Amino acid sequence: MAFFLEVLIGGLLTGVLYSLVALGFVLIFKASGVFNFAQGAMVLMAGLALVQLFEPTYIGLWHFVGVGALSAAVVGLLVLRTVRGGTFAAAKGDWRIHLPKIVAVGAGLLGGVLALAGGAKGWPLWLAIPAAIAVMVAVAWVVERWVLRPLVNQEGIILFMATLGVTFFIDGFSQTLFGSNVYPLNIGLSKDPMFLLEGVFEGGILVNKLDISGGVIAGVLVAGLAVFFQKTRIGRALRAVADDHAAAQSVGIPLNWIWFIVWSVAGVVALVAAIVWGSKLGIQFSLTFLALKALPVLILGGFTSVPGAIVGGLLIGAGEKVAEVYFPVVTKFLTGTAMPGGVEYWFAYVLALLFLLFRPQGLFGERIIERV
Amino acid sequence: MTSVPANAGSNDTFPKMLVEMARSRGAAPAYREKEHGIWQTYDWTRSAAETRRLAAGLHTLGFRRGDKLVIVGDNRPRLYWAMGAAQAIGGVPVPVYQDSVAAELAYVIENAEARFAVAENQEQVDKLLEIQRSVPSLKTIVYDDPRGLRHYEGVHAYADVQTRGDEALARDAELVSRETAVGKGADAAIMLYTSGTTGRPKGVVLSHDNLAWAARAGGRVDGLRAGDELLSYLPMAWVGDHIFSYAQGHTIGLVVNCPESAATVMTDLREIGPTYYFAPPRVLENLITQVTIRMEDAGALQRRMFRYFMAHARRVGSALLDGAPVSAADRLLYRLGEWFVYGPLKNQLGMSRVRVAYTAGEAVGPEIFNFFRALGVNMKQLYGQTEASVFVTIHPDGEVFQDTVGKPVPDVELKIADNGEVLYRSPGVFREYFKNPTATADTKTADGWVHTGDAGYLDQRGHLRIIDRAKDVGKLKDGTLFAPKYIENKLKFFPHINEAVAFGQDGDFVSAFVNIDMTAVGDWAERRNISYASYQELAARPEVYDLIQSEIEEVNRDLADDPRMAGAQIRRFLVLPKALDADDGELTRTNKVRRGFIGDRYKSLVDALNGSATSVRMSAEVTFEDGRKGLIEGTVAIRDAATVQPARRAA
Amino acid sequence: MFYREAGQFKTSYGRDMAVFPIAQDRIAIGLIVAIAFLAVPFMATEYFLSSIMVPTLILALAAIGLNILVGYCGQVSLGSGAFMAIGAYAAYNFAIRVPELPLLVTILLGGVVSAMVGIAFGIPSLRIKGFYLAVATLAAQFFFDWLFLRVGWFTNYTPSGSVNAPQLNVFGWIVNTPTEKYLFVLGVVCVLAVLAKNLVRGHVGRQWMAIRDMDIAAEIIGIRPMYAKLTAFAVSSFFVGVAGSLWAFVHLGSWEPLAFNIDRSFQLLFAVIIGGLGSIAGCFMGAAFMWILPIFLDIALPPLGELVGWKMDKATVSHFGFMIFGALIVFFLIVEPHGLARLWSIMKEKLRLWPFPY
Amino acid sequence: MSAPRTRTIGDTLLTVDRISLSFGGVKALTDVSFDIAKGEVRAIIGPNGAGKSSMLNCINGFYHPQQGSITYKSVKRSQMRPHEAAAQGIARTFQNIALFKGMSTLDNIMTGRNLRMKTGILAQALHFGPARAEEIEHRLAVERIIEFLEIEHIRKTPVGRLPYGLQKRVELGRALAAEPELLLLDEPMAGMNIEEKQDMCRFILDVNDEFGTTICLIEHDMGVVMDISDRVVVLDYGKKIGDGVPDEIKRNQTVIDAYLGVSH
Repeated sequence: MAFFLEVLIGGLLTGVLYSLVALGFVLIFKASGVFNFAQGAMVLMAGLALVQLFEPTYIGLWHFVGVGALSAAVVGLLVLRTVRGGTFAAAKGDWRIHLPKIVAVGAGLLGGVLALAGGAKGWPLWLAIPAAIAVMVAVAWVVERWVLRPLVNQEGIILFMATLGVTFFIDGFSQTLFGSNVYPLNIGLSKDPMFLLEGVFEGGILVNKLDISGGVIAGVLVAGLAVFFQKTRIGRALRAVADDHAAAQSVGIPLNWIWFIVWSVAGVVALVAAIVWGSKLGIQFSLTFLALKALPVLILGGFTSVPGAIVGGLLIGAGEKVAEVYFPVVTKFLTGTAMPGGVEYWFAYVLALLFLLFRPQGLFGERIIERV
Repeated sequence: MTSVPANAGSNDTFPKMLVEMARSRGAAPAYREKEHGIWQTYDWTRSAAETRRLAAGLHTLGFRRGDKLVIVGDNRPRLYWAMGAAQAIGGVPVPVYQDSVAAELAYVIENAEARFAVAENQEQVDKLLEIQRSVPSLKTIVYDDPRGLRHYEGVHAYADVQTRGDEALARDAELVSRETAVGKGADAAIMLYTSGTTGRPKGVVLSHDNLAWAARAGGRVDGLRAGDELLSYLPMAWVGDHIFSYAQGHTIGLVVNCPESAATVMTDLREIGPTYYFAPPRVLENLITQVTIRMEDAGALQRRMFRYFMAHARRVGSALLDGAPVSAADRLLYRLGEWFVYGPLKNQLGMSRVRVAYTAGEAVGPEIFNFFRALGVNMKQLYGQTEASVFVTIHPDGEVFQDTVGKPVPDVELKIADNGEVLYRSPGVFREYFKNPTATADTKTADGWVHTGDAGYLDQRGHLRIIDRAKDVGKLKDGTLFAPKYIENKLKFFPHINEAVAFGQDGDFVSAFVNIDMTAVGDWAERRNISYASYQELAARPEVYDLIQSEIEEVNRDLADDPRMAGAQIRRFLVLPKALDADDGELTRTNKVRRGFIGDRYKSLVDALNGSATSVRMSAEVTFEDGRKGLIEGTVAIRDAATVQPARRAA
Repeated sequence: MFYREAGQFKTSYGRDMAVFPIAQDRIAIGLIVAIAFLAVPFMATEYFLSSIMVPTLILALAAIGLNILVGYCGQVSLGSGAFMAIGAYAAYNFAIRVPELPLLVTILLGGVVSAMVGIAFGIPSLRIKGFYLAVATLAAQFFFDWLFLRVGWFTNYTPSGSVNAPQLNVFGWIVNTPTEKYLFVLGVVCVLAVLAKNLVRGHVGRQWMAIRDMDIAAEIIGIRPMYAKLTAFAVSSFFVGVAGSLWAFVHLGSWEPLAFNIDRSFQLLFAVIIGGLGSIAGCFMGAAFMWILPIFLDIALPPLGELVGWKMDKATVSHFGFMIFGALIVFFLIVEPHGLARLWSIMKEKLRLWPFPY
Repeated sequence: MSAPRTRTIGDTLLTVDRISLSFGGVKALTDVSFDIAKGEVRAIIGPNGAGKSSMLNCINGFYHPQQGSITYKSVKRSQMRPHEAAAQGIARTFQNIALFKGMSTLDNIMTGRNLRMKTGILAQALHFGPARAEEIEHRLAVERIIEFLEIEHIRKTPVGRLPYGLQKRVELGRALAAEPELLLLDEPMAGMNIEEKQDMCRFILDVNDEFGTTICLIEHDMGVVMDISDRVVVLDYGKKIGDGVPDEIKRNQTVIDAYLGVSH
């Protein structure tokens, strides 16, 4: 029993990661109807950016400087936009039309110098994380400007294929720049084992502290998102878009801006996933494949349900760990020969498939009445 | 050369020819009809069989030798068969224009004493039923397309009549062939009603011999062959369609293709790609307009290529067609143009395979005529009449001139009367106007010469040139032929000239009013930075006078080429400060110049032209578009135009 | 410009419904086929035949299969790699367990087995649509990856997990050299492509398209959705399965399950979309694009890098190629979301209308 | 000039008996009964939301009423899928055009023939013998419909490119291709101009005349309904409030209050 619980808890914490990636999917799908396969690649991107800034020794000073400059430029632009209230537009001939460029270059230089000045020591966490977020905002901007906007009004499958293209691009881009190495990320989360429920089971249940802190971080993020969606103006706008694109248009929110915001938020979610995952296994190329695992989670939870993504992730994570461990045992018990292991590889998908047959709209989805 | 069936003598009527066609080329296509999305093809055997069945069926309905069968509808194989069926049992088909209103149709039916009619569809049946009330002699109506006619009573479905025919043939297999055998070449084959410019339509009676001669003669001139493709899109009641589709179909073995509907003619033309083509000038003009409009939307490269190669084609295309010598470089360039422009263009127009194309009916502008010649389409003019079974003159290969209507077809004799009227005599000359001996005698002399009503002359090359309607042709004081419409048309071929009025009847010389074309001249003026504020101002500009003068002098050179017209060159002209307008009574509602009215109205101007003044005061009342009237006043300049000494080219 | 359609009229429905109703198209396609059979085998190098032509053709066949499902019937699948694997392993097992069977039959049986599995995995499509279905097809992908990797029976318990194709004996013709392989594959692909074209223009094809365009209306005019969808899955999987067995037997010779992993599925989906949804000819263009572009990048990138003084090692070339590839795909989707086939037909339309713009 | 429409209206083809339909508590139809006689043109009218489309959806099996029964050709049925209804000779058109956008006019109408096309997949793949003969046979049938509806010129045009009025006509063609006994038309003239409406009326009457097809249509244009229908059912808030020949309906006070009075 104790062993089962250990397996279960381990699985649940893997599930947290799945949930985080699935959450990114759901946010984007809800707001823009895009099935974003690049969410996994975004986790990789976020992780690499953070590693650059936090532990530049791994890769090299100039990468650090570059990422630092980029993030500072983005922050500069965002500050400028906030101060000037929305639009960069200015009359022709007015010098202020060049303001964004000036700010971007200036802030970029500042960021670069800041990186250089710090030498190879990297930035402190309180600076590195916002800077990594700024990098993800830049990614969101590029995707919105160069991928989504030209493809507006295309069919879903075309947009999906485009995000696959984006995935290829990000994969290729990050590996060209940073190689295929694994970069451990140590932001000070303890990896020590600890024992729980020693009173109930003999010897208690062995749990990794990191898993616990991962769960906590994810929880904080979800809470933060909830506040963002409920309390902020832009959050409410996002929810309006999810309900009805035309309605959102009519209250005067530019769709492009919505997309940019939501991709940025998905970038933040990706960064959190990268922190948790990277602390555990290091930042590496295989993070891209997290996207694949998030898909069955979405089936269970429904494409448009945030709680669904969380519950679905936990279910899948726990389920596949348990299945992995017990499948050979059970098959041996049932048929006399143990089926081979590796069930983890497909369990989530088959579970999703079965689920689809019986409850196609997912756990939290709504039933659709068709009309002619 | 030609493959006209050799034993033409024994097959002296169309029903006999049909039987012969079915025997000798039974499996070859005779008719095609675009129906249900494909070109349904009927071979000669099928055509003969369908015709026989219908003939037998009509016979059981009481149709007898000498009966008239009114046929009304679009070009359809089944309607052509109806013609054959009527002829097979000694009747005379009377095709009628399908867009005639009931009253026109009623006149024809009454005049022809027709008891039977075959109609294409509900629309025509409804017309016939209405007529039946006032013309009770019309007894039997047969319809082809049953749509909407299911509940009609007293009318017969084409298919039902054929079924009756089957039954009759089962009883008496020789029913139709016996009747066919009785027929002779001199029998009436068809009656075609000509609208005529005045009075009631007259029924022109043409015999089998008339039509067979015409069909073969035309075929021989242009080497038509069995299997040549033709799109029959002009009304069946028009003599041209009857000759090209029915008569030449039966004598030569052409394939007659019937379009799906009037709306799809262009598409159908393109699909069929006929080898033998006829189009009246207005159709050709429309085609060119469409080409121009569509090319204007093309990319810059395409447009430049089009312009460049079309200019080249205008230079050498016609010469190549005529087999005249053309330099190797020009030939090569033309080949290149064929690949990039002419070929695709002909393909778009459905003319890729055209071997012979005719245009006739009215004067065709040189721009239009030459456009098609330049592309390599063997476009020719022909001159003909219903009364002649079409063929009077035709352009022989290698002798195609835009300003003539060709040489007499073999067996046709031509003569020009003193008043300039063209008369002809040929085996194709009609028998009579039905029930109208007076009109027949007026038109056809006792020895077989037919008055065309057109004035013309034979030029040095032996080509006939038509000048005008004979009644409009006058003389100058010295007896020189003066053909105002001929001169006016020559002027109007210039894009800058919108209308022209020529004067000179019983005068010393010819003079003219010219109306400039506001768009064309305005455009011309803008490119030369000539400023103007109004039509009146533009018309008075000396530069415009220069332009018009040069064009008039060109016409004079043209006229001088011709000894009979040389004396009628334009000596003096003026440019009218106002556009001739139907609202002022200067034009007819169909935009024809009312010469007499204009002469009276602007008497002072005409007098000044006849005198020697260089300018004249005028004032005239104008009606504006909103109905208000106003006065135009001013001084109009009069210019002398250079004339050319005649007989520059010694005959 | 090349088209001379005047005079090409149709006197029967047979001619009107022909695949290539225009004579110039018939000539062009005849020429292409003739060149492919008669000229290419003698002029191309062995490398070109075995590394470019053979795989491109087989991928095109698989793309045709996938296009029937995605492009014609509107059911998105991310599991086509698995169905290639099923075809390959089924053919392999028929070959080693029933060696008497002729090779062609073995290969076709591979397709048949794949078709049956396809029907099973098509059942969810009766209830779900779009991306939900796409994820369901992923289950096939991962399940069969695992099955062939872990369950020894399928690989005849070879210790390495890698299996070898039997000798290719097509009714006595030993297919051995690259040229022979090319001709064999070309023959099979041509025949199957014709069959596919016939299906999609026949009434079953119309049923698929009706389901794709508006499934409710389709059902109301009497199309049984189950029949239409499951036939699409079956036919699609058959083509993909045959392509899989060809890929394994003819192109690879010996292979592991990795040859048919999720990347293959994505590759095929890209081939279909870049080629053009709902176009058989597009499958060939899409397959060529997907197969040849990476090879081209591999060859072209190092010298290009040298130009700007960047020495790329092999890994960098592949990563950089990936990046360019991804960017090109996005670029392509933006320029013409309906694929190369649409681009081609627009061009053809322009040529047909020449010299007019419309 | 044309002769009066002389048609035979025969026995009852379809009976709707006390049907009720609701969606999660929202009542769409309550206790509705009426019948359709063979060969007649039957109209269903009523204000928006009266349950007209739901009625058609019940008849062709798209919705399943919770109570009541439908008897078609003397067979009482309970549950039926739409494609089964189609197989029994019920065809329909839709309020919002439901054509297959990616296909040509010809192919769209050909899909209407699918119930009559029997050759197997293998034969179709070979496109030889029976499969080819079948395609050609049905193509001819479809061409007759194309001629009937006067849409020859758009035969090969993808329907997505057609103007609205023509799309409606193609949709009618697709329904006719099935050679139905009962044709359900859901607002066949919605959004059309007067000329298009006249054309559509003519086609509907011609269908009824030439093929003897029974027609049940929903229409808002009162003039059209009174002109072309033999009998009219009036629904309001899911309940039947009138049933009879057009003249009766025009005089029915309940109907005038509920509907005619409002719109006129």
